Amino acid sequence: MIWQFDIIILIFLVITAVISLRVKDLLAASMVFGTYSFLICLLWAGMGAVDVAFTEATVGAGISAVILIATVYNTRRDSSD
Amino acid sequence: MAEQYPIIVLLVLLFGALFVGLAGMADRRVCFPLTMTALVLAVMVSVGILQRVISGGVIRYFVGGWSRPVGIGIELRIDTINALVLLTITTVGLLTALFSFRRVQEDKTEKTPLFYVLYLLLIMGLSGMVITGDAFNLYVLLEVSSLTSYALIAMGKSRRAAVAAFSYIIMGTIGASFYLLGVGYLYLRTGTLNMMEIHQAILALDGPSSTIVVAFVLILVGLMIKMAFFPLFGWLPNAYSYCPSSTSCVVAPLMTKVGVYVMVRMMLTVFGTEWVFENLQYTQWMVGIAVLAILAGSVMALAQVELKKMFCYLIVAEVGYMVGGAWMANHWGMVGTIYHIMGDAFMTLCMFLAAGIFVKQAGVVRIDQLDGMFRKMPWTMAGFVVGALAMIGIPPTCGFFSKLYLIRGGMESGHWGYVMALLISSLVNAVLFFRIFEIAYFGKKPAEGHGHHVDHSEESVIKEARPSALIPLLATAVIIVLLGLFNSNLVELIERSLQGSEVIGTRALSSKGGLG
Amino acid sequence: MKWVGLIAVIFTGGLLLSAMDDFPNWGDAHSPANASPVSQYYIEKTIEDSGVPNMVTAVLADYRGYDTMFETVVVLIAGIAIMAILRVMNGVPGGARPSPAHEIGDQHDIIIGTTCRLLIPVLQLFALYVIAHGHHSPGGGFQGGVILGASFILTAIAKGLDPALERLPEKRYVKLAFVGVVIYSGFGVACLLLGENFLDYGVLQVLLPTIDAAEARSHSMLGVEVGVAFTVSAIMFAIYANLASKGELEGGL
Amino acid sequence: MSEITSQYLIDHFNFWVAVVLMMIGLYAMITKNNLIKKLIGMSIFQTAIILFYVSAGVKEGATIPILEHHVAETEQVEAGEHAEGHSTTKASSSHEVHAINPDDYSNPLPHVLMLTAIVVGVATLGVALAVSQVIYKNYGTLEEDEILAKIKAAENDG
Repeated sequence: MIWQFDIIILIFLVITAVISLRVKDLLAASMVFGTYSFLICLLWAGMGAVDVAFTEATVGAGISAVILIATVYNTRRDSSD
Repeated sequence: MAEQYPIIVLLVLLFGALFVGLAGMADRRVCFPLTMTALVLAVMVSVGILQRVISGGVIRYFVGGWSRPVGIGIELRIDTINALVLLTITTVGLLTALFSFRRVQEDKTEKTPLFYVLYLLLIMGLSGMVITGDAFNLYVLLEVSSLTSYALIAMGKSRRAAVAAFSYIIMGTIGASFYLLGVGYLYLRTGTLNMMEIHQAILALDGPSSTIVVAFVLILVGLMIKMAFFPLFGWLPNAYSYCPSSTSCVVAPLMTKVGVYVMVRMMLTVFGTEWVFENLQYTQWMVGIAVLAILAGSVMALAQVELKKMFCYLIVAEVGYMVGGAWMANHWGMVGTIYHIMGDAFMTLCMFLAAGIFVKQAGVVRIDQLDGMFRKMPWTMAGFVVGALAMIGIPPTCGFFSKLYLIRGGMESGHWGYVMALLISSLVNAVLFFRIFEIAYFGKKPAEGHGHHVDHSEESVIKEARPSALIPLLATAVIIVLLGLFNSNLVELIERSLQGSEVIGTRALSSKGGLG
Repeated sequence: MKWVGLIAVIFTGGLLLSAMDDFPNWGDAHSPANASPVSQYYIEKTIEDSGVPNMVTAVLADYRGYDTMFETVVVLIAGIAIMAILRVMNGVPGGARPSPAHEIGDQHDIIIGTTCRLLIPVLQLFALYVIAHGHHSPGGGFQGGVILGASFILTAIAKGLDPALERLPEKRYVKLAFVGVVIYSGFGVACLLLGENFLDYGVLQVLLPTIDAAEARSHSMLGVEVGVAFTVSAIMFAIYANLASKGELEGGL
Repeated sequence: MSEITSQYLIDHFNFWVAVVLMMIGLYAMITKNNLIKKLIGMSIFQTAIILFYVSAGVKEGATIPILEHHVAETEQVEAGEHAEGHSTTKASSSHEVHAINPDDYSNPLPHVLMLTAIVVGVATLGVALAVSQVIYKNYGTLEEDEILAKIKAAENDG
């Protein structure tokens, strides 16, 4: 894959990971986590791991984010950290 | 048929779980018979495997028939050590299932099928971990057993069960992930996942490789979390004491022991004892931490007032025994460790079965509530006493012989601190259990009027446990004695695998033993 | 706690990075992992052994099918575990009823409803394509199963949990989940009964006389992928349904 | 930046970022107070490990591990029909060795392993979320310190 593309996504990955852990609104954190999953799925598609990327797109960005949001909805949205 | 035994032992448990799930939804009464059938079959098959290993040597089973370049498929590899641990796991599973009979049906009527499905899959996961010869397959089965144990612990009725389960999930995931990462490092350098092939590749590497060292440390730390080794045992006491008795009776004896077994397997088969003990200078450190683990576990156990919590800290100390024994780089240390994996599984089972009966029949949670138990529940106490004597290390129970081997190993390799710690821990166990015996035999002093005195009208209600709970306890006690009586045969079997041609590095083990 | 965490993280990170110099370069085709006989075998012999162009599917369902079976069991365990932990069974007094404010499903939006009605059939069709076409393109039982499960989750989000549960009631999805694993392990047991090792699909050619061993492998792979898809789709919906309704299976988000 | 450093960066950057992500996730798992945050950290930790594995299987210039259709087709064709194209490289072994060059396809094994790891990850996440909902039902909060305070208070009462 094109290494510049690779490096840009990797930097974005770190940024989204940090944001999803620092933002105090859990719904936003779940959404940013979905973005993180989607970015990492792009990265894997670029690396030639298409099956892994497909699984991550469905499982990570899809189901994980949905069940996180379902739990946040049923509990509390704000977090102390 | 007989050559298919390694897979059949897992399939019996898997299909048992599937049928319990499918049929149990329609009629809850079939759950227990199906579970027992599956476990009885599993025990029978594991006896068959043991016989085959004894007569025919190491069994290698290639799933899917993919054997040509070794490593393309998944290999199941059973030597005498695996076969013995496998038999231990299935037997503990069978005894606990019998014990759980009434308990589960009274506790969770609607969730009975779910409990038995998870229970059988837990036993399947542990059995699979023990017999597999593939490093990644071990991870998958580790997750099977971890996920089921999280669920079984979270099913506890106590409010704190969920909190304990959550911290267990976090720690367990860190442990499993470290293991996965370690396997990744190994794969990066060796290009294979088959344990024997990894070993060959490590031997073939020219010069030291920091990747392999880091892989070893990662796997070791991951397994240390899983087996609750000294600094990383924080999750264990809560997780094991707030879950239902029928869960703690299977999780407490098996999870930590299988963790120790996997560590031993990694040291013997994957990395090779020669590499582990001669390339890495961790021996002193690991034995030192093991000494701390033994002392910390014993001291914490002394401080507990709740019975189950006390047993949990004793597990921490016992894990210290085993890790220390394995890391003494000494023949008798390794033998003692493997023998102790089996012995300790049954000793812990005995403790937790007795604790479960006390809770069920008499509502006893704290040690000082045990007064007069010898009079009220003589059979239960008889079983408990055998287990306690084994924990202290009194012949002819297995606890005595494993300590004997471990102490011999410690003396031969010159780890006097470890020997001292072992003796101190035995002393602490003696104090702990004789205190319990005293309370249970003589009752409490009448001066102690405060607190949790059981009403005298209630006291007469306490009666002996039902046969479904008593039989497993007494069977466990008999097994503890039998393991002790036949210790020389078992040791001979263990040595056969240690000296087997495929376990390289026994030379290092025995030569170091001779030097000590 | 912060300090303990920081020390642990710095220590672990340092440990992980300390081996970095020993690593093969990124993208090196001749690193031990990439040039190992195992991975070479997969790339060269997959077509010969089973005629499946997608090596990942072949390795997943055939060479390392034993792993994948337990992976399916892990999914099953997740669903069963969540039901065991969270499900409030009938007759057992549980937590509070969901407050009316949570029942968004009743006031559903016309745009969302219409979009979902258009989207869901396409989604399900695509899921079936992904399951069936996993031999030739990325995809397979897991991905297709998740998409199929997601179509039910979409119904539950758009119309509320109850309409979704009407289509896929609890009894049915639990049964589906178990049946999926039964299908997978059934293929293995069939091989066992025909006298070969577990999951050695080649021997299944005796059941269909017109095919050879490679085709038998290919078809068996499709069979186990269908089993995987059963379990995964049922459990994904089960996870969502239980988590969204606090285990009561009514109301939902 | 010198040529060597930039080459080193490209060669190992993926592994570096994987380790950085792992440490972010691990730090969150250990220190975060909110249980949901811990779980997000756990997922990040797991995906970072997956990134590590996938990076180990990458080959420069290789394509996805799915055989191109014409390669698959040639397998069915008789060996003689296309022998002239490969006659120069024909060796002792069978012809498909020449038709499929392992360097042209990425290593499929890490991909397979990571499919398993992703599924295990979502299974763990689901179970953990279920447990956290039970905790919320029992204690009315998802903050670790508040839960511990409530447990301590309950212990002192009883």
